[in-house]
Amino acid sequence: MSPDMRTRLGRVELDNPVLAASGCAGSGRELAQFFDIARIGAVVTKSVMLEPHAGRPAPRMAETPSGMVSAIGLQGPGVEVFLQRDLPWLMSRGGRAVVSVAGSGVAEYQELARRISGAEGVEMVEINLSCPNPAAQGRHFADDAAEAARIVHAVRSNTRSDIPVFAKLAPDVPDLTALAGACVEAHADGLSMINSVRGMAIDPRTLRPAVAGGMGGVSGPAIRPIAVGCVYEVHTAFPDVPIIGMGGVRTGADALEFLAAGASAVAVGSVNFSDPSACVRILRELEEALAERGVSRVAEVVGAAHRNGGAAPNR
Amino acid sequence: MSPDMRTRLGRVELDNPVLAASGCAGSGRELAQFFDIARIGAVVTKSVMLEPHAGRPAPRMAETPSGMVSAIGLQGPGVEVFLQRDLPWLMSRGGRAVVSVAGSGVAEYQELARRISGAEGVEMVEINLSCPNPAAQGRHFADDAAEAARIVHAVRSNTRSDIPVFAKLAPDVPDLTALAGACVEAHADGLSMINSVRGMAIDPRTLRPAVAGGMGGVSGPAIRPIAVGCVYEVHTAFPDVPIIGMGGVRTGADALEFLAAGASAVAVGSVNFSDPSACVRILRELEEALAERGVSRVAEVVGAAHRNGGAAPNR
Amino acid sequence: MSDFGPVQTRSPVLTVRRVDAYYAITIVAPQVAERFRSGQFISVAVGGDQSSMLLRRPFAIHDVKPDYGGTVEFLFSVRGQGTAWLAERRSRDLLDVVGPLGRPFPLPRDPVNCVLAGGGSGSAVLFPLAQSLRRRGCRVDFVIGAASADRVFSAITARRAAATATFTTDDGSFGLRGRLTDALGQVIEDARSDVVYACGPMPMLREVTAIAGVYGIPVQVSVEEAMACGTGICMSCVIPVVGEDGITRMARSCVDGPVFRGERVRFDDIGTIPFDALGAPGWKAQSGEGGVADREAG
Amino acid sequence: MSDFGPVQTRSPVLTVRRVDAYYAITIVAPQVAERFRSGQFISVAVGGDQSSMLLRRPFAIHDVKPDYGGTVEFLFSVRGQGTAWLAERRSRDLLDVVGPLGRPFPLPRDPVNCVLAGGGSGSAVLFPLAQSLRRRGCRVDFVIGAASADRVFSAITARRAAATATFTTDDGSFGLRGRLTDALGQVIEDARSDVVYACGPMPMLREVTAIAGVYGIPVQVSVEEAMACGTGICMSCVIPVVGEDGITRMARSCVDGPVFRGERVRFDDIGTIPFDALGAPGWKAQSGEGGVADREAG
Ligand SMILES: Cc1cc2nc3c(=O)[nH]c(=O)nc-3n(C[C@H](O)[C@H](O)[C@H](O)COP(=O)(O)OP(=O)(O)OC[C@H]3O[C@@H](n4cnc5c(N)ncnc54)[C@H](O)[C@@H]3O)c2cc1C
Ligand SMILES: Cc1cc2nc3c(=O)[nH]c(=O)nc-3n(C[C@H](O)[C@H](O)[C@H](O)COP(=O)(O)OP(=O)(O)OC[C@H]3O[C@@H](n4cnc5c(N)ncnc54)[C@H](O)[C@@H]3O)c2cc1C
Ligand SMILES: Cc1cc2nc3c(=O)[nH]c(=O)nc-3n(C[C@H](O)[C@H](O)[C@H](O)COP(=O)(O)O)c2cc1C
Ligand SMILES: Cc1cc2nc3c(=O)[nH]c(=O)nc-3n(C[C@H](O)[C@H](O)[C@H](O)COP(=O)(O)O)c2cc1C
Ligand code: FES
Ligand code: FES
Repeated sequence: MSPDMRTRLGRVELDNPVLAASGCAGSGRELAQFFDIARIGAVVTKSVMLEPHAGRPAPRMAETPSGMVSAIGLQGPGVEVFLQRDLPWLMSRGGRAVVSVAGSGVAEYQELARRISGAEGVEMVEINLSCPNPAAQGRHFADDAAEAARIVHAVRSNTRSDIPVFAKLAPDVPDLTALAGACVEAHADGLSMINSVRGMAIDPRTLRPAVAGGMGGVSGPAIRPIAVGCVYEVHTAFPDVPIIGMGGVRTGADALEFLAAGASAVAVGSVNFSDPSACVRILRELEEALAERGVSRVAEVVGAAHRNGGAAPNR
Repeated sequence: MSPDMRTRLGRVELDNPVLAASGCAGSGRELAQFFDIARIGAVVTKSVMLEPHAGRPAPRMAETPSGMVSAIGLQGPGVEVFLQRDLPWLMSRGGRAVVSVAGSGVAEYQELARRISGAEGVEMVEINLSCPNPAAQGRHFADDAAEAARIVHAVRSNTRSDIPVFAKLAPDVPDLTALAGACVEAHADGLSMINSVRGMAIDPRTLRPAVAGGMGGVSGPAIRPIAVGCVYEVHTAFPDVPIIGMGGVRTGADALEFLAAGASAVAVGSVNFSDPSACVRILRELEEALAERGVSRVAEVVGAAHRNGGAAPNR
Repeated sequence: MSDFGPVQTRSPVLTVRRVDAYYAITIVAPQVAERFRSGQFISVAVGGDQSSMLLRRPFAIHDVKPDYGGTVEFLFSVRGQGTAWLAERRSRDLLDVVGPLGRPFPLPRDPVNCVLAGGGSGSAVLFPLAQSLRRRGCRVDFVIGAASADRVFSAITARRAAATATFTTDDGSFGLRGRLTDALGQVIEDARSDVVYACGPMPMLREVTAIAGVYGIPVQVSVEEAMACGTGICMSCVIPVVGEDGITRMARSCVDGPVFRGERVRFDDIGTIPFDALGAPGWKAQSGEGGVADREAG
Repeated sequence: MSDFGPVQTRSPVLTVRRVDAYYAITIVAPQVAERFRSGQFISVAVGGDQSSMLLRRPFAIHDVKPDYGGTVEFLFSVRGQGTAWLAERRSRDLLDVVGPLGRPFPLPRDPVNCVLAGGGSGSAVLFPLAQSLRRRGCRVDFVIGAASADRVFSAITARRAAATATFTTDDGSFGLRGRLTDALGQVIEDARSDVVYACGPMPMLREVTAIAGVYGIPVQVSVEEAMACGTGICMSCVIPVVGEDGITRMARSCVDGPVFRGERVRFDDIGTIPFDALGAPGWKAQSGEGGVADREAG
C-alpha cells in the first residue's frame, strides 16, 4: 500500500512533502515542460520584490565539487508582473504556490505581504531573510536576529491569517537557534532552511573570483550535511515548529534524511538544474522508501532521528 | 624552470607550501609508507592534549557528497608520548613539524605551549580553537572571540619567540573576521583556516544520526568554496597576516585557488584518506601549474585574486 | 509533457568518433531528433550517477538522422573534466540528455543569400542550419575560423553544403592566415549576402555583428554562455539584450537565446548590468508604465 | 617507500566474474600480491576521477596468483553506490588500489588443527588463510554461514581446501538451517580444533569468541569496521581492545587490526568508550605510570 504522503505546514496541508525551492524552479512554467507541476507538494516561487530587479552582473555561477556557487542577485520582474502573470499561470495548472518575498527593509516586506496576501492562489508565504540590509553595510537581515524578527512580524501581521508565513534562514549566521527563536517569537508559523552557504570559487585559469562580486552562495549536495545538521538542531530546540528542509536534496533517501532530522517537507533546489524532473523522481523514491519500511504515513518519520536515541550502531 | 616554492609563515620559511593537515596525517609514520615525509612543507600533527584522550564513541564518520562527516574527539596519547615518540620520529625523517595543540581551558593550552616550546624540532605551533569549552556548555572556544584571544595570548606568551603561533579558525562562528582580528590582536603570527564545518548525516537505513553524538564536522572537497571564501574575506581584512588555507584541497589547481585567495600555504586534510600520496601529487601539480603560467616564485600568486580586480570575464 | 518542448532521456551512445581535435558522439534519441530545429542544443549529464559534477554540459546539435528512430550528433573538444569524461564513452553507454533546448535560428521566408560564420566548435551549429537554408532555396556561404588546421571544423562537409567555403586559421596552417572576421567582409561582398548567421566566442560575435552593420544586413548570433540549467530556471546565463521596445533586459541565453539578433546584444556591456537595463540599480526612477515589465526576460 | 608496507597502484582489471550473489574482480597488482599475507585487505577508490564518493572501499584479499607478475582477487556483494560502481567495471579498466593493508593472521608454528569460521562475505579472507595453514601442515576445517544458498561462499573451494566443510544458511536453502555458531561447537569437538579463525559481522565474532572460550582455545577474529582511510591516519575505525598490559585502548581496526585476538576485543562495549579505557573521561585518576601510554593504539 502506498503511504499517505500528506503533510501539514502550519494551517496548510500539502498533498506531499516535496517542494521546488525558491529560485530553483523558475516561474514553474519551465519545469512544467518536464512534469505535471500539480503533482508536487508546492512550488516556492523565486523571491519576489516590489520592483523589477536586474540582479547581479555575470558570471553568476561556477561549479564546485558536488555543488555550485552562485550569485544571481534576485533578478525578477517585480510583484506586479508576478501577480498578473506567474501566479495565475501556476493556479491554472493546479500548482500550489508558496510565495517567497524579498525586500530591502521592513517597509518593502510589509508592502509585499499586503499585495500578495490579497491575491488568489497563495498557499503560503516564505520570507527570504538572506537579503542585503542596506542599513547594515549589506549584511543580511538574517545576520541580526532582532531585524529578522521585525521583518517576520511585519509580514505576519500584513498577511491573511489563514496563510502560513515561514521564515527562511541561512546557516551562516551568528547563532542559528537564536535566530530561529526570534522568528518564532515574532509569530512565524514555520521555518525554511537552509539558504545557500557563503562561499567563493576562484577560476584556476584567471586566478580571479569565478563569480562577479566574489562571494556567492554554495548550494547542492555538498551542503547537505550542513543543512541536515541545521534542521536537526533547530528541531531539537523547537520541536513543534514545522520546518521545510532543503540543501542538496538529490534522492528520496536524502529527503528521508531531512524528514528524520525534523523537517515536515523538503524543497529541491539546485538539483532541478541538473535533473529537471528531479522533484517527481524524488517524490517517487521517497514513497518507495517509506513503503519498503512499512511506514503508512509520512508524518511518522518526521523527527525520527530524535526519537531513536543516539547514533546508528556500527555495522 | 621550476618555480621557487619557498613560502614564509611568520618567522619560519618552508621549502614549499603544501602541508598535511592536523588529524589527517596520523603521526606522519603512516603517510611515510607512501612518500618521503621530508618532501612536503610540513606535517601538522594531530592536535595534542596534555593527557591521553580516548576520543568519541564509534561510529565516528560517514561519507557525504564529495566529503565526509566525522567526530573523532581528539583521540591521542597525550603530550608526553608525543614528545617522546612522534616528534623525534618526524625529526629523524627530516620532516618539519607544526604542532597542533588542543586543551580544555587557558591553563591547559598554556601548559602545553610550555612543554612543546621546550622540545626540539618544533617549527610552528597551531592552536586548535575548535575544542569544546567546558565552561560554556561545550561551545567551542572559537565561538567566543574574547575567549579565543585569551588562549592565543596564553600560548603565544609561553612559546619561544622564534616559533610562530598560528590560530586555527572554524568557519561557523558568529563573526569570522572579528574572531580573526581578536587572534591577531592577541599576537597570533598567522591564521589557519578552516576547520571542518558543523554538520550531520543521517543513516537512511536506521534513520539515526550516522555519527555517534549526532553532530560532526564536514570536511573534504564539498567545503572548499566555503573555505576559499573564508580565506578571501580574512585576507581582505588582514592582508599582512599569513594564512594556512585548507578545506577540500584535492589537486594542484585547488591549492592554487587558496593561494590566490590569500593563503601563503595550504594543508591537505581528508583527501589524504582517499589518496595517501595526495600531498606530493598536489605539490607536483602545483609546481606544474605555476611553471605553465610562467610564475617564478610561488609567493607571486599569494592573494592574486585580490589584485586582479573583479571577477573573471565570461568565457 | 509537451510535444514541442524539450525532453529528458537516457540515450544509448551509438558511436564515438575522433575528428581531428574534436570528438563526435552520436546518440539514439528519437524524441530529441524529432523536435529539433537548427540552432538548438542539448545538455548532457557528466560523470555518472555519483558524479561530483553537478551541472550538465551544453552542446550544439550538429546533426540529426532518422536512423534507429532518430539520432543526434554533437561535437566537442576536451576542455575540462566533463568533456574528458565524455570523450571516454563507448557505444552502448547511456547518456542522460535533455533537449532540444533554446530558441532556434529564425529562417528567412525567401530564398536569400546567407553567410554562415563559425569560430572553433561554434561551427557545429551551422551545419544543420545550412541544410535547412538550402532546403528553402537559400544560397549558403561558409566562413570558418579556427586556431589551427586540426580545429577547423568539417571542412569537407562545409565545402559540400555551401556555394563557397572560406577557412581561416590563426597560424595559417589551413586556409587564410588570420581571423574569420578578416575574411567575412569579402565573402559578404562576393556572395551578395543578405543575412549573416554566426556562432563562436563572444568577441568574434561582436565583430561579426559590427561587420554586418557596415553592410547593413541583419545578423543572427548564437552565444555560448556558461549555463547551470539550460532550461531557464536559474538565471545564471544572462546577457544584456535590447528588446523590441528599446528596453534592455538581462535575457537568459538558454531560453531567450542562444540565438539573438546581433544588433540587440549589448556586447560591450556583457559582464555588467547596464545602468539603463530594466531593474538595474536606480532604474526605478525611469520607469512608469506598468505593461513594460511584462515582457522582461525572466 | 618500504618493501613491506602497502603501496598505491593503478591496476588494470583482468576479469570481473559473477559468482552467485557476489562479484569477483581480479586485478593485476604485482606489488600488492608480493607483499600480501593472509588476513590483509585492499582499499579501492570508487566512482572515477570526478567521483563524489570521497572514501575508498575496503575489501578482503581473497586470492593472489603469480600470473602477469601477480594478481589479486577480491569478492564483494553490491551494497551501496560504491560496490554498484565496482560491479560495472570491465576488463582493462584501471582501479586505484592501496594495499595490502592491515595486520595479517598470526600463523601457528606447529601443525595444529584450525577451524575457520566465515559469515557471509567474511569468508573471503579465510581462503588464502586455509592455504597458508595447509602449507604448514595444519588441519583445516571450514564452517561457513550465510543468509541463503546464493550467499554461501565458494562451497566447492572450501570443500577442496579443508578436511571438512560445514555450511549453514538462515533459511536452510543450503547445508544446515541455522547460524554458523550453532554448528561451530560440534566441528571443534569433531576436529579437535586447537584454534579458531573467524571473520564476519560483529555479533557473530562475539559468539564465536564465546564458543572458543568454552572450549578453552584461542580465537583470531577479523573485524569489518567502517573505515575512512584504511591506513591508520584518521582514527575513525576504533574498537575497544584490551592490551597485553590489561589496559583497554581504542584500537584502529585498519592497522592494529583487522585481526585481533577474540578475547581481547570488548565486544559488549563496541560503540562506547569504556570508562576504564586509556584516556576515557575520568581516566586520568587511574593512571600513574609514564610508560603505559606509550603503547596506546594511536
Ligand atoms: C549553448 C552552448 C552550446 C555549446 N556547444 C558546444 C559544442 O557544440 N561543442 C563544444 O565543444 N562546446 C560547446 N559548448 C561549450 C561546452 O559546453 C563546454 O566546452 C563544456 O561545458 C566544458 O565542460 P568541461 O567540464 O569539459 O569544462 P570545465 O571548464 O571543467 O567546466 C566547468 C563548468 O564551466 C562550464 N563551461 C566551461 N567552458 C564553457 C564554455 N566554453 N561555454 C559554456 N560553459 C562552459 C561547464 O559547462 C561547467 O559548468 C557549448 C556551450 C553552450 C552554452
Ligand atoms: C577490512 C574490511 C574488509 C572487507 N571485505 C569485504 C569483502 O571481502 N567483501 C565484501 O563484500 N565486503 C567487504 N567489506 C565491506 C565493504 O567494504 C562494504 O560492503 C563496502 O565498503 C560498501 O560500499 P558501498 O559504497 O557499496 O556501500 P555504502 O553503504 O553506500 O557505503 C557508504 C560508506 O559506508 C562504508 N560501508 C558500508 N558498508 C560497510 C561495511 N559492511 N563495512 C565497512 N564499511 C562499510 C563504505 O565503505 C562507505 O564509506 C569489508 C570491510 C572491511 C572494513
Ligand atoms: C541559482 C539559485 C537561485 C536562488 N534563488 C533564491 C531566491 O530567490 N530566494 C531564496 O529564498 N532562495 C534562493 N536560492 C536558495 C535555494 O532556494 C536553496 O535554499 C539553496 O540553494 C539550498 O538548496 P539546494 O542545495 O537544494 O540548492 C537560490 C539558489 C540558487 C542555487
Ligand atoms: C578525521 C579528521 C580529524 C581531524 N582532526 C583534527 C585535529 O585533531 N585538529 C585540528 O585542528 N583539525 C582536525 N581536523 C580538521 C582538518 O585539519 C581540516 O581543518 C579540515 O578537515 C578541513 O580540511 P579538509 O577538507 O582538507 O579535510 C580533522 C579533520 C578530520 C576529517
Ligand atoms: S542556464 Fe539556467 S536560466 Fe539559463
Ligand atoms: S580507517 Fe582511518 S585509522 Fe582506521
